[in-house]
Amino acid sequence: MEKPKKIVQAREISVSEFFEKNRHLLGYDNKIKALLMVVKEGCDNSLDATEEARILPDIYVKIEELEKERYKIVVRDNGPGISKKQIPKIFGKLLYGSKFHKLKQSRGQQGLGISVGVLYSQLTSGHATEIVSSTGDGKTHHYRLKIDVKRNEPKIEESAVDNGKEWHGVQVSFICEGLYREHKQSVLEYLKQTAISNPYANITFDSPTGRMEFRRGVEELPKEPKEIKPHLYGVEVGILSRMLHETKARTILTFLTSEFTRIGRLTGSEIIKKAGITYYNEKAGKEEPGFNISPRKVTDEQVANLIKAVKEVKLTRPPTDCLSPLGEDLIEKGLKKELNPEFVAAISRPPAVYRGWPFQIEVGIAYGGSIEGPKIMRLANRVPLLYQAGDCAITKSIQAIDWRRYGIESDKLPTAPVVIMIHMASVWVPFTSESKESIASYPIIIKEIKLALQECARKLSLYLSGMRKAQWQAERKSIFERYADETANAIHELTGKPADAIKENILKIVEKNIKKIELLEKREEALKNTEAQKPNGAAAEVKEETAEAGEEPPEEKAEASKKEVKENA
Amino acid sequence: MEKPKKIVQAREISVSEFFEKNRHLLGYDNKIKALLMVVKEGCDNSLDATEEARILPDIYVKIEELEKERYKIVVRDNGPGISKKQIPKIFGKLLYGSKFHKLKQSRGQQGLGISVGVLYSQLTSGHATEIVSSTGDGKTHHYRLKIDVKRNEPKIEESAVDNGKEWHGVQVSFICEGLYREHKQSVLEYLKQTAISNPYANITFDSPTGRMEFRRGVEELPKEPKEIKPHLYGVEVGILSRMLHETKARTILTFLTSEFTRIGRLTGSEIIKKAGITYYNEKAGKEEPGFNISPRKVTDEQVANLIKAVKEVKLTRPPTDCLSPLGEDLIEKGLKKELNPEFVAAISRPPAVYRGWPFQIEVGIAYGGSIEGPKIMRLANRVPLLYQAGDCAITKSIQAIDWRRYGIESDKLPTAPVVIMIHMASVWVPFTSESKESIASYPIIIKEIKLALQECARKLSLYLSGMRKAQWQAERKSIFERYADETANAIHELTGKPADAIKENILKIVEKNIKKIELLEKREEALKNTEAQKPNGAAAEVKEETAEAGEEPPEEKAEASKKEVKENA
Amino acid sequence: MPEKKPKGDSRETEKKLVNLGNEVAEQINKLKNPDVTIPVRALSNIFFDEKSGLVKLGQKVSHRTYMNVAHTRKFMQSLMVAAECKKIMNQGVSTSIRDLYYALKRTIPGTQENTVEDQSESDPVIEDLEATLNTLREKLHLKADRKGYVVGPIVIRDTGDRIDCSKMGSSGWAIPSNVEEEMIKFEKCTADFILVVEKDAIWQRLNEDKFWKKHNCLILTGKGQPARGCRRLINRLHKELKLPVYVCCDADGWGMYIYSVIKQGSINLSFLSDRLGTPAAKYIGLTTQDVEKFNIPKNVTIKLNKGDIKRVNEMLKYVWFKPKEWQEELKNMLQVGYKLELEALSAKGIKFISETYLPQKIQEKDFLP
Amino acid sequence: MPEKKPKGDSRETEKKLVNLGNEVAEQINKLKNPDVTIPVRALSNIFFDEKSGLVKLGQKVSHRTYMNVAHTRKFMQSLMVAAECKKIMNQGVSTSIRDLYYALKRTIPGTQENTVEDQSESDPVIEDLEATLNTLREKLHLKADRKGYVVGPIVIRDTGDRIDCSKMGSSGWAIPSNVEEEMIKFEKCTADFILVVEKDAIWQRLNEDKFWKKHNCLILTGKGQPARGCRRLINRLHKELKLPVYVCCDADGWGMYIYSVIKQGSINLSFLSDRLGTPAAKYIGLTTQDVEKFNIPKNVTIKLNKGDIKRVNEMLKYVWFKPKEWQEELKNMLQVGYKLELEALSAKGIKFISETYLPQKIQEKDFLP
Repeated sequence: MEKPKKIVQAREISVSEFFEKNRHLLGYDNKIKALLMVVKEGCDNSLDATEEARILPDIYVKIEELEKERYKIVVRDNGPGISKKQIPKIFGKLLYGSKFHKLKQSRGQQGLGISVGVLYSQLTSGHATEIVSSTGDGKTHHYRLKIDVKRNEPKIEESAVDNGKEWHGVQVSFICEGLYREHKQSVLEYLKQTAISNPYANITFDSPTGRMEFRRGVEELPKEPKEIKPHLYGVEVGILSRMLHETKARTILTFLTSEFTRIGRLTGSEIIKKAGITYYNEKAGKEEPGFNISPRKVTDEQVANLIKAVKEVKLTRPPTDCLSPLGEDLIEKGLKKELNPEFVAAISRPPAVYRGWPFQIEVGIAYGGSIEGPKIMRLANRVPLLYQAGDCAITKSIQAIDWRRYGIESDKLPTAPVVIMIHMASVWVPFTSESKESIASYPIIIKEIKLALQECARKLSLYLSGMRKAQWQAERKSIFERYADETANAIHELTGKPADAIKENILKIVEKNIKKIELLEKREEALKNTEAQKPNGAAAEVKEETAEAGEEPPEEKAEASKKEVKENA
Repeated sequence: MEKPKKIVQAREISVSEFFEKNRHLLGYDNKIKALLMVVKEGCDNSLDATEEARILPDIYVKIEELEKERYKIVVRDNGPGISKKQIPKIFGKLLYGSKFHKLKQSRGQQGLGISVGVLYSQLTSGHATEIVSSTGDGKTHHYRLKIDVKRNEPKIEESAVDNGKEWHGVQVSFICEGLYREHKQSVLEYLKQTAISNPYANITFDSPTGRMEFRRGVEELPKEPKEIKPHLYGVEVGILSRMLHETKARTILTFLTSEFTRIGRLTGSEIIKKAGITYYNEKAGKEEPGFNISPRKVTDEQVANLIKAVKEVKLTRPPTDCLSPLGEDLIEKGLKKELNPEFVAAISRPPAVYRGWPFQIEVGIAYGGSIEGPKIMRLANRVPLLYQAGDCAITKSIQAIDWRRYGIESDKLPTAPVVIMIHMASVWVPFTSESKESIASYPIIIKEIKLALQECARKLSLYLSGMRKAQWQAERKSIFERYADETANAIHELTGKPADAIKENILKIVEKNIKKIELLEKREEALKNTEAQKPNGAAAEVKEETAEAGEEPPEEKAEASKKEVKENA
Repeated sequence: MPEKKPKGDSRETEKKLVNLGNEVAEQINKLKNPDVTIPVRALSNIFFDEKSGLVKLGQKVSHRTYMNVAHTRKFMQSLMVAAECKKIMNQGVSTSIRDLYYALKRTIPGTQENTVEDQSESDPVIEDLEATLNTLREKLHLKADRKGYVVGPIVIRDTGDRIDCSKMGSSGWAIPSNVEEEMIKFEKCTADFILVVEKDAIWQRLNEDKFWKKHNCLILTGKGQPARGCRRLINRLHKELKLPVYVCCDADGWGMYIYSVIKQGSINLSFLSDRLGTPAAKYIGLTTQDVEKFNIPKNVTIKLNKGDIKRVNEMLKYVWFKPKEWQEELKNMLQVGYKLELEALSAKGIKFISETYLPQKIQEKDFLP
Repeated sequence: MPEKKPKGDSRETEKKLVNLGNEVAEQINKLKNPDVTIPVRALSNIFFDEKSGLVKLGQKVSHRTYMNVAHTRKFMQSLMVAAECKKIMNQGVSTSIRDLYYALKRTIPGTQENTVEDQSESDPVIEDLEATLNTLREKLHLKADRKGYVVGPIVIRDTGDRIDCSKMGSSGWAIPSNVEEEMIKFEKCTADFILVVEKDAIWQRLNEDKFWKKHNCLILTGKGQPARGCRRLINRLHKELKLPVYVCCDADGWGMYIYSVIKQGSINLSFLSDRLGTPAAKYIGLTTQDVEKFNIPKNVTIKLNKGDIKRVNEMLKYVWFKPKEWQEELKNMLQVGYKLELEALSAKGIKFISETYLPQKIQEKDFLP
């Protein structure tokens, strides 16, 4: 037998090393986009922090060109600040964050954003990042730090404290390579859209081309999202198994009711029974449901059975106070404030669930006025998504709507002067890639977006047809009057009767009849509307395509059945 | 002043946790694709291992449906095996691998592939993965293991050794959720394309629908790729700075010549001079170039200057023995073996460089015969890419070619019965996402692909026009003969002369003249070809578009200047 | 210009116009929404009257009212056309429908709109008026296009001029657009029958060969689809002189359609079928069955295309092609899969049609009904 | 059928055909690639002969040879057309070009191909033959389409029949396709000039108003673009009877093109300009300048579209529109941005054209050259 020559030799790779080599995965694929990413991560963190602390956000952003393709970027907020101890890890370590293990809606999720900005800066400029922070206790902390890539740990180059300043918040300054542009995928566009979707924020932007200010439009923050426990539906075998080993609960039943949301003792017992988990009750001399078995003693097979049992039991939707939608009012105000449109409509859908995560879709449509071309604004947890529109569930949903049915010109996407803003709020937004630029096409997500779009489109359609109707009525009257002259002349020529008298009479006939006609029309329309609305809407809304071959749509069915149940956990 | 309510609390996230939650980033977005990903990672590893050990690969793949949507997957090879000590880490730890820190062409790169398969299995089925391996020393190691997600470490559930078997290689068995299909993005298609691009491999596939065998077509492995050092062009500030601190070299000059490829003492000195790194020679009483300064003493500013200096110096291309292209011969054999076409052409481009990494483009075109529809096969380091064709540099390049100019029917993409295979070999393939399905659109990559496609298309075009020409010559003779009869009759009617004699003479004239015409044509064509080739080719090839707004094409210019230089390092 | 009172027939037509005006004026006077009743000329109101053998208009009418936004403009135009016709008649002249269009066209004050935008707007209004008043446009002093020639032993008097159609050289007598009795009178005719040929080239061939002399007949061509004047002339010649009518067309859907229009009238002008159709007409040829009968070479036939096949299948269902001879011919056409034109007979020799084909057909009375 | 020898003029034409056959036969006999010389009829070989005022064919010739794959089929067809014409002439008959097409059509043995596939293949071959032999198709016994009518004080003899064009009622004398002297002779004419009108509707209007009687003229219409017969008739009437020719067309590119064809001949038949063109013709109207002159309402004008503007700009460059009057008119058309049709004059009253417009134009000699 032939003897092989070599044997694989391997070693560990740090996550910093990995992303240093793969920074395009995080959105740093070119110099223009890199600037956007750094600003975006900074602003997202600032908005998250201020909102969580219930402070109306004042955000300051500055981009300064130091030399060709080298920029200084500053992002400052009036948030709660970061404690001295946490600063190095938050900025100097990848995959370190406050939001990953929580089920709560926020802009950041992975603990990857701002530290990758630090990594990118040191990689392209060699410079450390400067952080200034105060929690409002009178002390202000200054840091200059880099990341030790091999170990994925912060490397502090300088730190200092000064006292007595009446300020709280965070200011971060990066020096990095980049290219400043103002096209539709730029920092400027990101800030514009952010101002629309966060109308309670003040944003000041010192760009290389001058200062821009986006003024606060409302004085109230949206409601604060609550942290929630996971929902049992959508939990997978491996995770459940791990949770069983880590729980502090003493019995399976208490494990289910305490670790998951919306599981009461009734539902919990039902699941255990359906899963066939029993113990031999010697007193009774028979097998009985194993409600009190220790979580650590559940076998792999029983875990699998639990998962199957969950699918057979009707579960209540997860609570939705973990979500913080913008709300229809805020959406309308945001759109009005920045776009000055002629018409605005907004819809917040009720929360829905994909893979056990609650989410909520909101849509705003602004039409006419100062709006010129059509534009689509995609938002995830209030963050504008500027790249990879083609892959996104939002784009696919918009394309699936027959806009012309609503009287809106379109060629797959609308071509009328309309801005469509779609917001997905969720404790966990399923992005298609780590650069967080497009939402994965789960059927239930597409369905929700389409329902919201259709409702908004109907509102716009009513507005447009009302406009058209008023125009039409005026037009109609003028038609009747317009032809009176020639008609009267012709009758005169045929009969010799005076043309003036004939014309006068025709105009009288017009006045008399036009009122009758309008009344009749109103009655007919009312009748038509009540008939048409139901079957029409339903037919269009239920139709749905799976976005890619082989994608499983399990949530949809579960969703439907869950809607029918009410249970108090 | 208002006092903020909360302060950020954060903690570390393990890379396993991260990818557990984000498995769609690694290609596991649906059940059909999950099966493909597991098989692919297994086969890629097997092919890498056998080739590295210079063994002709025998790969066995089995997919067995255990119950609805639950499968057992087995991948076995005849490679060198993995040592007992390495097995747990390679399969039970994410970001652990042999290839990340090496600059050498291989299928796997990140140390993420196979261990994510293990993670996916335990997550969806709760089952551990079974590994059997022997290095050929008579001992066979058996492992059953999972991943401890919180710590990103292997969790061994069972291990054993048995003796005396004459076998070396690795066999991995997964149990996981999935869905088996045989469409164009399936396991079957992946194996078909793998058989074409690795014609020296024997592949046996036991699928749920029966056994398929892809026989070896050639008995020789491609040449073995060499490991190389990084190329100075494309190294960024942060990396250079880190390397300076870690090197064992005592002076900057030896640092440059020993840590980088193709830097001789001459070039190294030039770079240092251009960077303005000097020391004060007290003896000479003046500033002199700091060739001997310790790498650790280089300041941040000097690092930046070094990077700038590199751009001003002409560097030789990196060595290309780190690449292992398939070669034109192997491509043609692979295409012929599996497709039975009427015509095949292949081109291996000379190596080129993007961001300092060498890469090489190869294209094969197969036409007619048993080929039915048009098909594009994208390969990166011999691995078929089945998803995300739209984003891929390869697709964009194909669309940028005017196929009709080459006589190939097309509508953006070719519509003729043609299979186009494009292979990118590189020490580091720039994928657009971690699921490794599409190649990033660097201008130099697109340019190279287009050049290769054009050359192949020209060959096919010559073949097609030759075919057409032969047809045409036969057609022409028949035209001259076809009209003789009626012409003779008409002359007869006009003149009264016998039609038969006239017709006979016309046919004589045809015979006499047709030979003259063909000779003349050949001479003309030869003349035309030599004239046309140059300007035509150049014009079409140089034209290039950047794929996305804002993408910088720095390599292109560098590339052009580098081509002119010869230097021996 | 002093108005000349129209005489006789014209006076009657003028009265109809004035009545229309009076009706409308009266409604307006009562402040009623004015309304003109118009026979529906759509296919739904057309039927084949088996008794007369004519395509006729049914009883359905539509109401064109002023207070319907889809009608108002047409309402005005109808009255304008009526008024203009009256004016022309009073002047004792006639005019073309294009002239009428221009005469009506003016800009409505205060708008960018014209009373009529182009001729395709005024032409249907004229047809509506003909149907409403049950009159001919010729009687409204409107001239249609003219086409077609006649040769043969007939003497005609046209506005006083005597025209002998057997002495018209190579060109024949050109059929005017108005052949009503007030214009055209038949003074003398010795012919035995009328031969109507679809194409002028065939007419010229037959005239050159003096076919009409040899066979004592009138030869008439409408140069393709015959104009109203030509159809009306056939109708009058048949009715007044009792001459049999034989029609000779291409063996294709178009040729057979022309035959059906000459015989039964057309859908579009169904309200005039009495005056334009000649149900006694017979079809002398060409048929696809003639290919075998006369041994015509196959290469001068033309393959049926999809449109042809669809057309023939429609024709199979028409009432007026229901006679079994026509069903046979149409089915034969589908079966052999070709059509052919009259000129195809030239493949058998230039004079084949006049010396062999037509004489044989006439002698054997080999006609389709 | 016994061959009748053609006489006179026909004999000469037949000789040309036989010569063509002999030339080709001789080349073939010498095993030379046979070659027929044909005058180039493309624009590149057309020039405006200022002296005669005619569009004429230049000296360029092309060679149609058998051993050129692009020519072979046409070469065969040319000889087939020549042979067929000889046959027809020998029979003493004439035929239409459509008949000729059918007479030539047959399937080439062993192929699916026909000698001619459709008429658009044989028609240009006929024109080539006319040019090559320097003869008229009428002399080859081929008939073109016929169109057009004449009315007025002229007596014509057509193949023996005497036709008085002042006694032709409402229809006038229809112009036959062949008006060569062997067919048509002018017996008596008392007219002072010829008025050629583009449209039949205008012709009918003028005939109804007896314009020709009042102004002692012939009125002739070609019904749009005049056919060869009509153009040849104008040419002969002018040449032989010395009558001035006034042309009346629409004020648009098409109308002015029709005028130019009547006057200078056409590009396509430039080799026949001598016989078809009448350089002495003058343009009586309509012009856009008439709109102001006669106070024609603007709403009956038609806005120039892009194609019109392009066309007028081309016309500005043609040699035959170089006279300053034409340049003025064309520039005026561009400037006012509209065109208009003769019917537009009806907006001023039905008889405006016959009672005001034309009389005034003629009296003031308000012509364009």
